[in-house]
This record gives sequence, C-alpha cells and structure tokens, in this order.
Amino acid sequence: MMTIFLEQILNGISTGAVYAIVAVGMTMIFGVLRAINFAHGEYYMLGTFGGWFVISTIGLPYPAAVIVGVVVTMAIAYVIGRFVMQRMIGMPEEGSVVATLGIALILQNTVILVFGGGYKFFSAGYIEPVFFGDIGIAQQRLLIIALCIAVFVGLELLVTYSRMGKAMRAVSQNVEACAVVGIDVRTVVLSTFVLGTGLAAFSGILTAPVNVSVYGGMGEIITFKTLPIIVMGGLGNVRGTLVAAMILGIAESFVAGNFGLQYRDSVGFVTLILMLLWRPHGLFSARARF
Amino acid sequence: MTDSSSIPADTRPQTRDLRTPVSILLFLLALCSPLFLGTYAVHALVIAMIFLLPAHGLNLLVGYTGMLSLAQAAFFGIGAYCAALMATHFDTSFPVNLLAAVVLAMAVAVPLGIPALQLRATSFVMCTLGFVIITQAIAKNWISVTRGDMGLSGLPKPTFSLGGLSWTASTAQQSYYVALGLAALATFVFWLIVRSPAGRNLIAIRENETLAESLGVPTWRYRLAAFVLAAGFAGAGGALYAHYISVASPLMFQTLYTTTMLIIVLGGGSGSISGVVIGSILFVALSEGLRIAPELRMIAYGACLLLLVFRFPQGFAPYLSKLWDRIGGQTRKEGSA
Amino acid sequence: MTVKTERAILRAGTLALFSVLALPNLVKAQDIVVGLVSPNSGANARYGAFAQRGAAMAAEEINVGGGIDGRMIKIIPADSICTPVEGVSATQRLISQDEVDFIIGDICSSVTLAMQPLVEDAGKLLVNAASSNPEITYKAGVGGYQHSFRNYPTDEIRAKAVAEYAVEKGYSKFAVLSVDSDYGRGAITYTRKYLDELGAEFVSEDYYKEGEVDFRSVLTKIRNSEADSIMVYGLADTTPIIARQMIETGLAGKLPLLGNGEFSAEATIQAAPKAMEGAIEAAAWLPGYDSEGSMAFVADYKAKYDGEEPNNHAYGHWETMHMLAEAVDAADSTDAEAVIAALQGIQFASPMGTITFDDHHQAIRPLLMLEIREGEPVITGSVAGEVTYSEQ
Amino acid sequence: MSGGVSVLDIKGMSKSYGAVKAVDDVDLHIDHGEILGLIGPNGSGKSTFFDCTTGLARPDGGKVSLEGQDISDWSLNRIAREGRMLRSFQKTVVFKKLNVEENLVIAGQMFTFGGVLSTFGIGRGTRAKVKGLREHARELISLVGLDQVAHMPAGNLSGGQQKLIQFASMLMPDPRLIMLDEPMAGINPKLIERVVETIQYANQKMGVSFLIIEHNIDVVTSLCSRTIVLDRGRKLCEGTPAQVIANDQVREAYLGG
Repeated sequence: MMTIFLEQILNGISTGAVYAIVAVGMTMIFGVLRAINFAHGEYYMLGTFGGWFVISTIGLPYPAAVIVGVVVTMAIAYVIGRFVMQRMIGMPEEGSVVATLGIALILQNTVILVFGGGYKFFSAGYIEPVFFGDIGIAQQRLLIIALCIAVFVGLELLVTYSRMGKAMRAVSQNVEACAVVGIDVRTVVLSTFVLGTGLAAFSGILTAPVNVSVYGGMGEIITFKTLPIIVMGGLGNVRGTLVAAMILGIAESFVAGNFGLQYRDSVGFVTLILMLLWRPHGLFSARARF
Repeated sequence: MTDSSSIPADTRPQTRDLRTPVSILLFLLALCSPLFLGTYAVHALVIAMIFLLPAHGLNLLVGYTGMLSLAQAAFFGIGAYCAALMATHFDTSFPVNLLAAVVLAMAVAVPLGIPALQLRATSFVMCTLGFVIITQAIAKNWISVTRGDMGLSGLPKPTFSLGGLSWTASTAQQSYYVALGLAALATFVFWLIVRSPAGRNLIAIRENETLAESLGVPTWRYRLAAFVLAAGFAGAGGALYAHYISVASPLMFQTLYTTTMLIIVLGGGSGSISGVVIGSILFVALSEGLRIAPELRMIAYGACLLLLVFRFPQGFAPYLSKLWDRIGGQTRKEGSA
Repeated sequence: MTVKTERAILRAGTLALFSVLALPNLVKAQDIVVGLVSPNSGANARYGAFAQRGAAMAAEEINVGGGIDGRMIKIIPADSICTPVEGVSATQRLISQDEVDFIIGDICSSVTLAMQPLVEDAGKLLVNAASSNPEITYKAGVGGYQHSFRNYPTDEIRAKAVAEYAVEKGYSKFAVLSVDSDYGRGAITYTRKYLDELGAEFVSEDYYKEGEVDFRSVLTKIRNSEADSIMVYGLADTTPIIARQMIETGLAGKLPLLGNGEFSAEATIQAAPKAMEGAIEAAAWLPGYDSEGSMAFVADYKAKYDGEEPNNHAYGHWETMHMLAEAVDAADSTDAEAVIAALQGIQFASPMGTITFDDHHQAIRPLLMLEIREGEPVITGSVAGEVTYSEQ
Repeated sequence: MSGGVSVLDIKGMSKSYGAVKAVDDVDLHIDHGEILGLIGPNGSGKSTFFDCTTGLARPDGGKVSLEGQDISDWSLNRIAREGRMLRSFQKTVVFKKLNVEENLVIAGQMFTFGGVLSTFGIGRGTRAKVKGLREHARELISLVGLDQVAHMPAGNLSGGQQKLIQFASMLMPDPRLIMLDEPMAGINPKLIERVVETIQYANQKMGVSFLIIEHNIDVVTSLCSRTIVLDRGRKLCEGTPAQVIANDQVREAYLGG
C-alpha cells in the first residue's frame, strides 16, 4: 500500500512540476497586467513546435532544441507583447479575455497552416526509465522536476535581487505608484510577458519527450489546466503557484488512480471552486505577490 | 433603439425624423428576408438568433450589472440537454421544452450563483469557467441520462401543437420564423427588464456597487437575480439550438461557444440592446463570411477579435446610435454623450 | 485614425462581409464538386488534416487519370472545428452556396449526426468515412436517412472481434483505458455485452480526455490490479504516450494492449517497442498492410506530403473518395438518387477487400486482426464486419 | 423627541486593523433633529467609525441602535433601506455615466419599491411610482440648484456639483439620519454656503438629523450644536464647537499629531 501511495505522490509531483512551470509564467503576467492570458498554452505549443522542427529538420540535439524553442517563442512573444499585450494595460476584463482568445486562435491556426494540421511525433529527450525499487520514472521527468526547482529558485532570486525583478514586483503591487517612482509599466509588462511565455515554451519542450504527440491545438488543454492553478495560487503569487500546482498534480493523480481518469479534468476546477468557497481570496494572499 | 443608459434626447427642432419609416422598413426586412435570401443566409440568421439569446443574458451581466460570467455556455448546454431529454423521453412539443429549459437553467443558476457571487473579478470569472468544465464532465459521465459522448441526436424540429393542430418548422425558412419570434420575444423581455426600476438598479451596480449599496440597493440579491435571469436566456437559446441543430452533445461546452457569446456582446456594444442584436448578425456575417478562405479563416477570425478589442472597444453601438440619430434628423454634439 | 477613415473602413468591411456571404466558390460547370467537412482548426485539426490530405490525394489521382468520364473532381473543404453548430453551418454553405454534389464528413460523430438531417432535406448525399457512433447508421437507410452512408466500421463489430480474439489468446481480465468519446465509450459498451458470454471481466474502467498526456497514475493503478491486459480504444496519437508510460511504470511486456488506436503504425511501435509487443488490434486498415493498393497508397502519400505517415483517417477518406467516384461512374450521373442506388449495389474492390453496404447504408468491410510480434505487425485473421441491428 | 430615545445610539464601538486600534471603545449618540459634528486629526479613526456604524465594515465590538432598534449586524444596504440612515463617502461618488435625475431616481427606488422582486414590475403601478420618483427628484434638484444640468451626465459636472448630487440623493428617501463624511472638502467656497444652507433646510424643514465629519471649523461652528473630537480612535472630548476648540487637549492633538 505504501509503495502505491508513494508512487501516486511521485506521479503527482511530476505532473505538478510541468503545471508549475507553465503556470508561474501566467501568474506573473497576470500580476503585472491584471489580465488572464487565455493564449498561454499556445506558447507552450510554440515552444514544443520550435523544438520539434529543429530536431526533425536539421537534427539538432535535444538540449540545443530546447534553447531554440524557447528563444523562438520569446521572439514571437516579444512581437505580440509589443503590439498587443502592452495595449492591454488597464483594459476591462472582458476585453482582455477576447483579445487573448484572439491571439490563441491566430497562433494555433498559423501553426496549423505552416506545419500542417496533423499530429507529429516528438522523438528526442531522455525517455529511458530509472527504477527505485518498484517505482519507475522516466529520466526526463526527473529532469523536469529538477528544472522546476531551478526555475523557481531562479525566479525567487530574480524578483528579490535584480532591478527588473524588483520592477515587476512593484508593478504587480501598485501600478499607480510606479509612475511616481519612474518605473515604466509598459517595459515591465513586455519583459514579464516575454519571460512568462518563455517559461511556458520551456515547459512545452521539456514535456514533449514524454507527451510525444505534437499538434497545433495542443495548447488549449494546458491553458485550462493552468487557470485554476493561478487562481488557487493567489493570482500573481509565485510561491503560491508552485504549491497550488503541486496540490493539483497530486490531487489529479489520486483521482485518476482511485476514481477514474475521466474525472481528472474536472479536478482542477472542482478544487478551485471548493477552495474559493472556503477562502475567497485564494490559498495565499494575493497581496504577497512575487 | 436607444441605450437604456443614454440621456433622453434634447428636444431641438428636428429636420426630418425618418425613424418611424426606417423602423417599419427594418421590421419588414426581418419579416421578409427568407423570401429573397438563400437557404444558407437564412440558416446563418437562425444561428445568429440562437446565439442572440445567451448573448442577451451575457449582456445583462456584463453590460448592465458589470460582471463577466463565462457560465452562459453551461446554461446554454443545460437548456439544450433539458429540451433534448424532454423531446426524446416525453415527446413534448417545442414550447413546453423551451419553457422547461428556461426553468431548469434558472433553477440550476440559483445554487451555483449563491456561492459564486461571493467572489469578485478574476476569481468570479474563473469560477464561472469552472461551471462550464464541470457541466461538461457531467454531460460526459452521467451516461444513463445524457448518453455521454454519444449525445442525444435526432431531435425533432420545433413543433407547435394546439389541440389537434400541430405545425413543425422543418425547413430553414420555417425555423427562421420560429427563431425570429423567439428572438423578438427575448429582446422584448430583455427590454422590459432593463427598462424596469430593477434595470436601473443593475446599472447602478455596474457604475458603482458601494454607492448603490449605500443607497439601499441590495446589490447581492440583484446580482443573483441578474445571474439567474441570464441563465434563463441561455437556457432558451440552448433549447432552440437543440431543436434546430438536432444534436445535444458534450461538444457544445467547447470554448468556441463561450467566445461566440462574448464576441456578440462586445462587438455589438455591451450595455446596448440594439448593439447586441446587430452584434449577433455581424458575428455570423464575420464567421460565415470568412469561410471564403478556409485555411485562413480562424486566423482572420482571431485578427478580427483583436481589431474589435483595440479599435472598437465600445463595440458598434456608438456608431449605431449615431446613425440612428442621423436618421432621426438630429446631430448630437460630439462628446456630450 | 480620423473619424472619416474609420467610417470608410467600417463601411468597406461591412460591405465585404455581407458580399462574401453570398459568394459561392468558383467552380467550373462540368466539375463534380465534393464538399469535405472536417475539423481544420482547433485541437481536432490534427485528425482533420489527415482526412483532407487523403481525400485530396484521391481526387488528384482520379483527375490525373482523366476524371470521371472527363469530368474533374473538385473538393471544397469546410471547417467544422468539431462542433455541431459549425459543422451544420459549413454543410449548409456547401449545399446552398457552393451547390456541391456530394458531401464527405465529418470525423466527430456529433457533427455527422447533425449533418444527416440537413443533407437529407437537401436531397444531397452524405458519405461518412470516420465517425464511429452506431447511431449514424441505425438512423440511415431503412432506419430513415436515405441519403447517408458510412464507410467506416462501427464499434460493435470491432469490440466483439477483439474480445473474442483476446479470450482465445488467454486474456480475460481487462483494464479499460479508452478515450472519453463516443468511440472509446461505445466500443467498451459493446464489449461489455459479450463479457459474460466469453467469461471475461473488466477489472477497471478509465476514460481519458482527448489530448490527455499523463497516464502514470492510472497505469500504476492497473499495475496493482489483477488485470492481465489493457483494453484501449483510443486515439492514434495517444497510443505512443500510453506505451511510453507503460515502460515507465513497468507495465511494458507484462500487459498487452488490446483494441484499436494505430497500434501497428511504425511511429507508434518505434516510440515504445517493448510496450507494443504483443498488442492486439482490430483495424480497418493499417499502414503496413501487405496489399498492392495499400502499399502504393502509403508510398504515394509519403511522397506527396513530406514523408508524413498516413493514418486511418487519411486512408479512410482516400478510399471513400475513390469509392464515391466509382459509384458516380457506375450511376453515370451526379444525381443523388442515382448515386445512392449505385452505392447500395456497389461491390467496391478496396485494397483491404471488397466493400458493400447493408440496408442501413453501413459498410460491410473486412476488419483485420493483427498482433505485434517482434516489432512488426502480423495479420492473424480477418473478420467480416456485419452489424446485427438490435432494437434501440 | 420621541420618548427620549436618540436617533442613533452607539455604545463601545471598537475596530482594529492588526495591532492598530482604529476605533477604541467609542460611545456616541445623536438626538432627534440634532446636527452633530465629528472632528479630529487625520487618521483619528473618523472614517473607520463611519464605516463600522453604517455596515460597510464590521466592528470588532460595540452596539449600534437606531431609534432603539439594534442594527449592529445589518448590512450597508439594509441600514439605508430599512433604517433610512444614509451616508456619503469622503471621496465623492456619483453614478458618473447617468444624468443627475437618474442618479436621484436610483437613490429613491428602494424606498418606493419594497423588495427586489417588485422592482422588476412592468405594470402601470410601477410606471406611476417611477414618475413620482422623477417628480420628487426634480424638486430636490431645484433645492440644490442643479436644474440647469439635470440632464447632464453626473460625471461631467464639477466636484462641488457632484457633492450636491450626492447630498440630494440622500434626501430622496426622506431619511431619518444622514452621515456626511467631509462634505466641504475640495469644493468651491461659493458652493460651501449652498451646502450649508441645504443641510440646514433639510434639518429644519424635513426633520433630518445629521452626523458630520468636517475639517472646516467655520462650517462646524455654524452648523453643529454639539461636537465630538476623536483622537487615535478614542473620544477625546465633547461639547459645543466653541468649547471644543478651546480645549487644550484638542489643540495638542491637532498640532502635536
């Protein structure tokens, strides 16, 4: 029994790590922009496609493909950030929802147009399993968990020590005051957006070896997984997001293991709604941003 | 054709008021369009009117009460399933199913709304999105009732029966009149709601909730009422949808349906009745018009959404009311509205 | 932007929108126009794309060969996004605006079901090549819709064949892991009907959402259960994910996969050879099938589309297009009634064997049983797919 | 004065934010027809006291009675609707997009229509009631001298005019008690006189009692018969405006911070 229990936890953590890397980008973007990015999963998709493309056409090794995927996505995100996201500052909620849904449609279907709509197989990475007693796990997943920890430590250092990070924190706490102290909100929004989408892309390529299938519409499912996490984590709260992602990963793992896989996708939103009833402002105070 | 929140027009001498003849013309146009439009265009208009119903509900929430709910798609689905189940199990006629769908959607909205309306802003939006995801999961997994992913299919076209007489809207043209009747009725009901003192209170809540509260308006109860009424509109739309498309399946909880309703409201202009009506037609014209380029369709659609949000943040309602004023022979001073 | 230009743009835009609404696709009068409804955007585009390519290739082959009595086939693609309302709009446009002669579509069953009455009322012909919901043909032919045909096996035949074969091979405790769709659910429902008869049982039942990527938890559960095999009626691109995670969770080589989901595709086997070993599948077609027609199809497809391996949707739409062409040729007319009569009597020699239609307009076509042995699909038998229609 | 019961009687009101005691055990009562002034330096807890009294914030302790009825746990809207005790906000708020008349009609609606459901009415009765409200609104608009702009969106008017709208709105329901939070802050001196006159009119002709937070000591002197001084959440002293101003402690509180 104990082994099963431990294995379910491990499964949950390995899923949670993926969610965490995607969600933290989205939550940071929310922090500075006060808008939900319904296109966030599309950057995850873009990263995966970037990696898949360079591996399958010029046979780049996997680690290089990771870098290419992230860089390409960040470049695309820069353009979108410049022309769309910056204009969303201070926009009413429904406007930002429609705008980001629009971006999602454009990105998704442009990829379909360029690369063809059919699914592709991603064949790279470190998929051989390692075994701890009975419990097996792909090396890639261990890598993801390790990198997830690295990402969060890195973000923590970034927002605490770097000028950019401090600016991000300032914007997410009080936009009005930023103008007074001379922080350019637009620049902060743009750089946070590029960073956040870069993280989504990073997560995409990291999981591609274990998720195998690559296609234009793969981002939507990720967006919908991420939404409850960022709300539970306390919109804009980096540490809270990590905890919420892990909670959701583990909860999903137990539901899938004990009730049935078909209920898994409702877990996120059911947990979210229950939690909102219990603590309407999220598990973690939204004030403790970053 | 005025915004309920607009200022009563000033009573300067008018040059030539053509509003009455134009209204009559529009009315006749709506009545006669199946006679000269092709089946495809008529079908497109039926779709526009189907989505107009939940969009009215969404407008009540976004445009009048000032809260963004994505749950309209859930109530739309509940309405569709309710009508579909009634039709398959009890063989009831369309008006009965319609009524049942409205009642059920509203009944479900009460227990969902009570906890959800404690939340604000993004949390509320996410909670309502959660309703859609959960309703979809129920539709998929409550197989004994919903038949899961198999869906309920082969639903009859809208039938009206009175005594021994019965009439079925089997062609697109006939469906058009059913949809037109229902859309007109819904629009009228919507107009009554927003014109009533309650509508004024809803606008007050949108403008400033604390102030409304301090003037004795029980804002929470009004927000719940708006949420429930909106669900009713969505339920009606769902019933019409089920009978027209003939299938109710979990696929109708996809994001696309939510996006559609949002676009109609924002595109038309939230807080404006005529705007949303026009918005539903514009949306269908856009969505169907883009079929001309199948590969680029959704890309262009996405681009149009961006254009809408950034170029026409107020939707098309301001242009409409300007046009309407000009038809009425008035020129309203810029900036005074 | 000034108010003036804005107004001009508005006007031009509105005008353009309404005018394209009324604009049919440009076709030559003598062309045979086939509307192809499939999901071309959104997540399900990953299947729709194969359908488009398969059908397009067939049309090209026919046209290169001189068309049908000199008349060329022209395909008008239409996007359903896998939602009924979009599918219906797309179909309505094909019928009344583009005035197509025939319609092939859709992949998603709910969309096909919504299209059926529309095509029926318009007096056109709908041939489906990819939806597996049994209802589609329960309601067709003598069941009602005269104008609907389906050239795709229903889940019932497949389910029975797989279960029988598995029991023969000594497996009787199935852990179900199917896709949460009418296809995955339907196949399991039909399997259940035969369980008692065969002395088999379901140890657990799980259904995954389309696009699911994480099976570790459920595979762990299966490993710790008494199951001796995993019954998968799943999606082509999900099978390799499951297979890889079976290796991770230590299930590979212990529990074989049974069911359907492109087990025999080269890429699937390559993704996780150890897990796919011993897998049993019932398929209407497989890329490695050793017949001249099928091999040629795979080779041509790969050559045409940058080496992409075709899947069953590509094949199904390719085959259906050819079959439709033969029916038109036989009817010597594009009149729906004539082609329907031709289809009812057709004996289509497909690369997979002869295809005929029963009185419900359901294709009776051979279903291959295959097993993966030493990394290669081996065909172990063939089942004649005939449906017995029970009272619904 | 009905049987000696005060309009409003507050006993032991307390409210803390973390370790800070914003309001600390304050007693206060307002007699019928009285205009009571509430003064104190910035941050002395006046606004928190207002919020706790009117149901916008929950006090940690204390009892609020309105004409003998305990309203401690009533919500803001219930206090307004059933208690007919209205309040203004320090930062002036009006329904900016609506015109002046609509602003007032909204203010009166909940008192004319009993509950939520009856406001959904569409019949002749409803229309007649709204017409009545509109007429009443016009009277009050004349009273505060905004006839010229009655159909302008409230947001387009000056800050002072918005204060008048807010004030007129509170008169719509024939209130018992109005609590004003710095009614004179940031308005044109010419308008101050008009506001003072209107308050006096409402007090004398309509019998409305007032509780007024105000920094302008001249206004307090001319309006209030009694004044209470708050400092750091506690009641410092009480008396006529003249007495209070003369009080050393008060001077110290204002100057010494």
